[in-house]
Amino acid sequence: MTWPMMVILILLIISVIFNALGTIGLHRFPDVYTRLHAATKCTTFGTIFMTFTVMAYSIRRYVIMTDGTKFLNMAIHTFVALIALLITNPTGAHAIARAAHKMGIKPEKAVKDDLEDKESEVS
Amino acid sequence: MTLESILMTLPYITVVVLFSLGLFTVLFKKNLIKIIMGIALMQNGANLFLVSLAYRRGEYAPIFTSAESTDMVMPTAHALTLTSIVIGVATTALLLSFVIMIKRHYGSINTDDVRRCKE
Amino acid sequence: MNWKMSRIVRTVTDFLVVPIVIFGIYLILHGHLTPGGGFQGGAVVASATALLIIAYGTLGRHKKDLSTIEAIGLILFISIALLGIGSTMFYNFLAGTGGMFGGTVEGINSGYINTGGTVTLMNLAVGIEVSAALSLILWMMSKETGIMKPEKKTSKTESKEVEN
Amino acid sequence: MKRAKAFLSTFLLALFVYLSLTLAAGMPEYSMAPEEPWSQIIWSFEEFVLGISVSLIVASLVDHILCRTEDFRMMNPVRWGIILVYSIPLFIEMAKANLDVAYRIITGKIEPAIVKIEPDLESDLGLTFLANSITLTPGTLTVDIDDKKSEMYIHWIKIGEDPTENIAGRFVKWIRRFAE
Amino acid sequence: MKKAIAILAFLIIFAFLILGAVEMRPFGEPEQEDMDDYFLGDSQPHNQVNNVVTAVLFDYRGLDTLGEATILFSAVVGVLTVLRETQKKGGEDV
Amino acid sequence: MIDIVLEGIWSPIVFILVILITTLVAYILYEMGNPSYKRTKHKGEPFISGNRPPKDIRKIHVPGDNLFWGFTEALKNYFEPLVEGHTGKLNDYMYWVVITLAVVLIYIYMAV
Amino acid sequence: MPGLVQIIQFLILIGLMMTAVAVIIFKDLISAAIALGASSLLLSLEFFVLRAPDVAIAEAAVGAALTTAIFIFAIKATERKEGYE
Amino acid sequence: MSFDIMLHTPTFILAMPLLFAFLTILVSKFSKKFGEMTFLLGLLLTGFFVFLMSYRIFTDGGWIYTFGAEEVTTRNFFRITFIADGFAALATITIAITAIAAGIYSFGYLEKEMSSDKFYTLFLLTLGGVNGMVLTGDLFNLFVWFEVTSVASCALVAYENYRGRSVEAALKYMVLSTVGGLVVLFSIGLLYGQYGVLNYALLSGSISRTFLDKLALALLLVIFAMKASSVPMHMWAPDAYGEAPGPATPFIAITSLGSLFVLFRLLFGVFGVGIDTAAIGAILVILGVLSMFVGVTMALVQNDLKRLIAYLSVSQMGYMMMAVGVGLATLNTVEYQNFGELAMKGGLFHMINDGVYKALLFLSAVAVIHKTDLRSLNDLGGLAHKMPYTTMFFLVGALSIAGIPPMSGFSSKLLIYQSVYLYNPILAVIALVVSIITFAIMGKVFFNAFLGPDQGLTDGEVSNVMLSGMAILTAVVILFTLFPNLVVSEIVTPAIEALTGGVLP
Amino acid sequence: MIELTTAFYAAALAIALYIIICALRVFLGPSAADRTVALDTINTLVIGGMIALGAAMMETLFIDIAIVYAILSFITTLFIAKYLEGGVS
Repeated sequence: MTWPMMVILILLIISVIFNALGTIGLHRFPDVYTRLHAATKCTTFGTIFMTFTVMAYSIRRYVIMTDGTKFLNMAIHTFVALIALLITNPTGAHAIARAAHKMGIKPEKAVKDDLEDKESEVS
Repeated sequence: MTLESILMTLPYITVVVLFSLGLFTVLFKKNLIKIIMGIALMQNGANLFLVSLAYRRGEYAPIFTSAESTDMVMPTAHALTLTSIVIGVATTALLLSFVIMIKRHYGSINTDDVRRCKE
Repeated sequence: MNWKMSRIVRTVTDFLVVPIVIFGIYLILHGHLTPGGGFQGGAVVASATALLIIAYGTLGRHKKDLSTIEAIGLILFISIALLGIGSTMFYNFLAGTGGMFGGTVEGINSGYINTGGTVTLMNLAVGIEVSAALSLILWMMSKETGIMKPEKKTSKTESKEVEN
Repeated sequence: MKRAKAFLSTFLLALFVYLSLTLAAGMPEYSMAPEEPWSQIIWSFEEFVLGISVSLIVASLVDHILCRTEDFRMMNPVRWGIILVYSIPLFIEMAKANLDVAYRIITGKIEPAIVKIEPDLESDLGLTFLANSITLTPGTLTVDIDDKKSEMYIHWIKIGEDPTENIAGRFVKWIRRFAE
Repeated sequence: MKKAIAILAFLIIFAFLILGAVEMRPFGEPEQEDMDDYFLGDSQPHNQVNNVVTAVLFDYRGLDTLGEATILFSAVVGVLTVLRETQKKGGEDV
Repeated sequence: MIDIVLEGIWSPIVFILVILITTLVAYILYEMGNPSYKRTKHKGEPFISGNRPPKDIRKIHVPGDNLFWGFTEALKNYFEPLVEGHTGKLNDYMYWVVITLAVVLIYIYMAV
Repeated sequence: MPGLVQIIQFLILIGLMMTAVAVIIFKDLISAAIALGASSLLLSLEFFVLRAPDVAIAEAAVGAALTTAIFIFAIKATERKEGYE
Repeated sequence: MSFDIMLHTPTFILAMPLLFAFLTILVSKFSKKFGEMTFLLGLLLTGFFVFLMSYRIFTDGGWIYTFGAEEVTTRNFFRITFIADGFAALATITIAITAIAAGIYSFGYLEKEMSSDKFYTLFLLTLGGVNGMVLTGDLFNLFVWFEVTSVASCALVAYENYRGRSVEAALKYMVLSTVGGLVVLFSIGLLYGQYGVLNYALLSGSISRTFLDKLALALLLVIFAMKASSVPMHMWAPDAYGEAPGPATPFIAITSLGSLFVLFRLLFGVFGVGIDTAAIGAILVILGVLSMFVGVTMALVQNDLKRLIAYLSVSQMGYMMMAVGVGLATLNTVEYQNFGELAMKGGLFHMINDGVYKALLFLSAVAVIHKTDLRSLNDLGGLAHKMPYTTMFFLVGALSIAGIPPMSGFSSKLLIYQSVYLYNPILAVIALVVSIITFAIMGKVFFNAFLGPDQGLTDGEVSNVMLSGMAILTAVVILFTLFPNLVVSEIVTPAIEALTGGVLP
Repeated sequence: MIELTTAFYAAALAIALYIIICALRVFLGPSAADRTVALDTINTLVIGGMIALGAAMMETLFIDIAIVYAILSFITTLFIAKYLEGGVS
């Protein structure tokens, strides 16, 4: 068990734990918005760690073990996947939240709702 | 029935379940869009069937780029599945455009109402 | 009905269209090396169209030519197939000749783009066809829904049909 | 001039994406001379030609989409460097907020609200970066954004004091450096 | 009444399909693989294509691909035909 | 030359020739039989099943429903369920396919 | 002893059947479309596990994205609820 | 080996309609006239290549075309093959005659339509699909062309999208076809999973009587019988035939004839070797008798002109299924020499006959509907005064379908009566009764629509282009009427030899 | 090496389990928006699982699928969101 392997394993465990938290949160939270918090964000974070893991793994294979360029390629493609994830995921979450609000779903247990006030002012 | 044998036939069982669920929807649901969803399910089942036929245990994807060895899964069924996927999307699009026109002419997409052609 | 989505979505769309199209073309061109090919790449390119439709409600300036592009792609495909008629239809007459896409390749390798013969060209033709076709389907369907901004009634070609 | 700039920026983006996707897909191994191992890493000549021609075609087709405004600030490479640096504080914030939300998932203590914040940003790009950063940090979620003004409505899982400063303050000063 | 018979028929078909799934060869162990081995072995020497699926799709079974592209084309022309703007020729059709 | 070989199958040339000759003979006989008949304009009034025909000649038109009415009425027990069976519902179409499929499956499983 | 891959497969197939049942029982067509998308997605993952990358990409691009989009267009153009109500 | 264009004709029969379909929609963007020219050129070229291929087959015998091989003669059954034998010649001749006539007819019919280019494109695509379906020697390729045919012909049915009934019929047809196509795909999977091959020739060598083979056989049989509009799965047929735009109607009918061709090819070529043929033949006979009887009795109570002919076409399909079923049932016995071969002759001759005179009937009925805008027999009447040519053409078709001597329908039906009588006398009696009822129905239609005093429904004859389309078909019917022996010995007998001799020519 | 491959497989197994749990939310979710959230979560999880499996199988090619998925799932989400924005029609 060398140190790069330790690092990779730790990253992997973090990723699995955060994904698990997101999944649990999807069931524990009461309404759409809070579920979005738990599910989308935690799983995104977990998946980011998964990409880190794979990137570390493939760079290790490329640099330390010299297993060929296909691992360099893998690292770069994983990085592209990470970028795509970082751009698309929050936007998707925002779109869902906005759609839910326009549908008329009220945030549960909400203390304050500025957007609601604004929309009622307009209308 | 050991766990092993269940796992051996589970893909086929899934195929049959998907296919039958689709057929069930086409048979007994009245809503036209639901019927088309049933057809999509049947397509999924058929595609899964073809791909699971192609699998050879413990072998690699049929691409020579950075594969480990030449023991590869069977490529023909993959090609067939690709073809059937594209056929699926084409038929789905055409069917849905029919449904849109039906809604415009009949005001309903229930099969009980869409029956001017009879006898 | 608001045809546009929010500002964030639109900005992200603007940024994403180019990478998506490039990624689709990458899939098309490397169809003989990596997973992908005409259909998959074409579908990815068409998804850029879907993104524009959903974010802006219109398709920009290229929508008129789509069916022409589609037919041209198919004619290319069938012509390449028919060019092999010296032997039989679909004969790969370019492979191994050393010319365009005629490189040779053996064994397990990391992929070299100048190979494949007619397969690469057919990938390209099918990619053109599929991307145009799927974009056209999406556009035609979206016109019916009210998700899209309605077209201005300038065309006199279709509406004439009422008279006959 | 505007068209030329738009064309150039689209072209560069396209070429960058294409080349990064095809990195390390060079010549086949058996035809590689042993004294030049880099030929395997970098691109082959055909790859370059294809990449440039494809980028030209794409740039001529969709340049009006990437650059809708007269704003070409992002062509400056220094700003992209700042974005890379910015990813580090963002990541730290994300980690902290994730731990916080993990605690809330387990205990179930929430006190949600939708609050209005008014960050002092003008450009679309800056606002988008801010909104996505806010959304990426768990606990805060951009619900809506005003089309004209710089106003955002944030769903906050645990309401606190002074939302503009607490939610956006950490990001705004970074974003202003590259997007304004 | 008809529905009951149809349900019965559906169940019969379902039973036959399940029987077929059980009778099927074990998953992952094909018995006859001559055709696929031929493709796997021939794709590089003959076509210089790394991705065997693409080789099968465009060379060995190119005609399928032509048909598939044709289907997509027909579907597009069909959608264009069905959704084109026309009005009734006159008179109600019932 | 047209071959009029009888191969055990049907030979229409002979048949047509026979018909033509018969017609010709009949016509000749007909011409021979009535050489003195005078054609006049006078005709009797048309008379349909005991009713006087309407003045407007266009009204003399039997709608399609009325032809074979007696036949369908007599075989009502056969026709009514048959016509009712064609409901025009998509589900019914599928029912028939599935029922046939089930029957054929059982038959082939048993017999083949 | 079945390997890890087989257990992954098992789980994915179970999920596939679950979502397929969901497609049928939902009365709300948009929910059914969402379930169909999820089903397509799991199918794509299954193709991935079965080492069919080409098919997985095609299913991801066509089955999950475009088909769902077309279904949503059609639902928007017709009606959302199944049945008369 | 030198380049021999004759050997490449199967390719062109498939490729020409597709290529010209793609060209038509492209050219029509510039000029409607050029689009029509392209369409006509595609049709005529297809017909020309069909003629060349049939000529070569009838003189030198059939061959197998392997796609992508280095030489035509390479028999690589792992690749896709086309079978060019007598049976394919019979099928393609039938299809080509109908297609050319209906294509010429459509110029007159669509004179005022704006988007007629889409019609022409879909027409050519359907033609290509049917040609591919009957020529192919590969199971999955069959599925692909099956779907091409379904999609293109369904879009064709819905061409008149301003009529709700048209779209409804297209939807029903499409749902049934798609479900059928998926079932076919499933059974292809069953066969591929067992034997790992897809070619007819290789499959026929390895098919035995396992459970999965029986399952696949049943699925394929039922689905292709459904596409061939066999009772009780015929209900889509009157809808689709009745609501399709005029010139396309005979062509929609031809697609189901093509499915019947494929069904026979599969039953004889692929399954006939390894599976008990007597039982399958019995299924075909039962389906055929049901189709004959139910079809004709439903036509009796019909009032819509096109639906009536559609039901008659269902009934005619029954004749062929019954006759070929008798041939299949006796295939490997002594009785085949006695009457089985005769029944096959009758069945296949009836197919080519039926394809032609049904097209003639449909086209003349469409001419009536086109001029009067009326479909119901209650309203039509006295058309013979203004439309003498159409009346004549309709009369030829009507006599032929009713099997009145000396028309061509009678010659094929006579063969069927003779042979089926030896198999089971009751079947022959039913066939005769059905034929008589058909005659009665045609009498009713003729009396109702064409005879009687002039109702003033129309102002004259249809245009000359439409008449010439019908005239071609009439000429062919009269040709078949005069020389049935020639047709049987030159076209039908090679087809039977090809069909019963297995897949290899 | 074998250990790390096994670790990746185990992670993928865990993710498959989470997907099943999320699919349960597709069943339960009271409104369509909840189901969309579940779908979005499944999307992200699938991307993670694909990357893990790709690393475990040591095939670069499989990462491409994850990229395609990352982009396309976003489009699906946007489509559903746009539909829901329009209100109950």
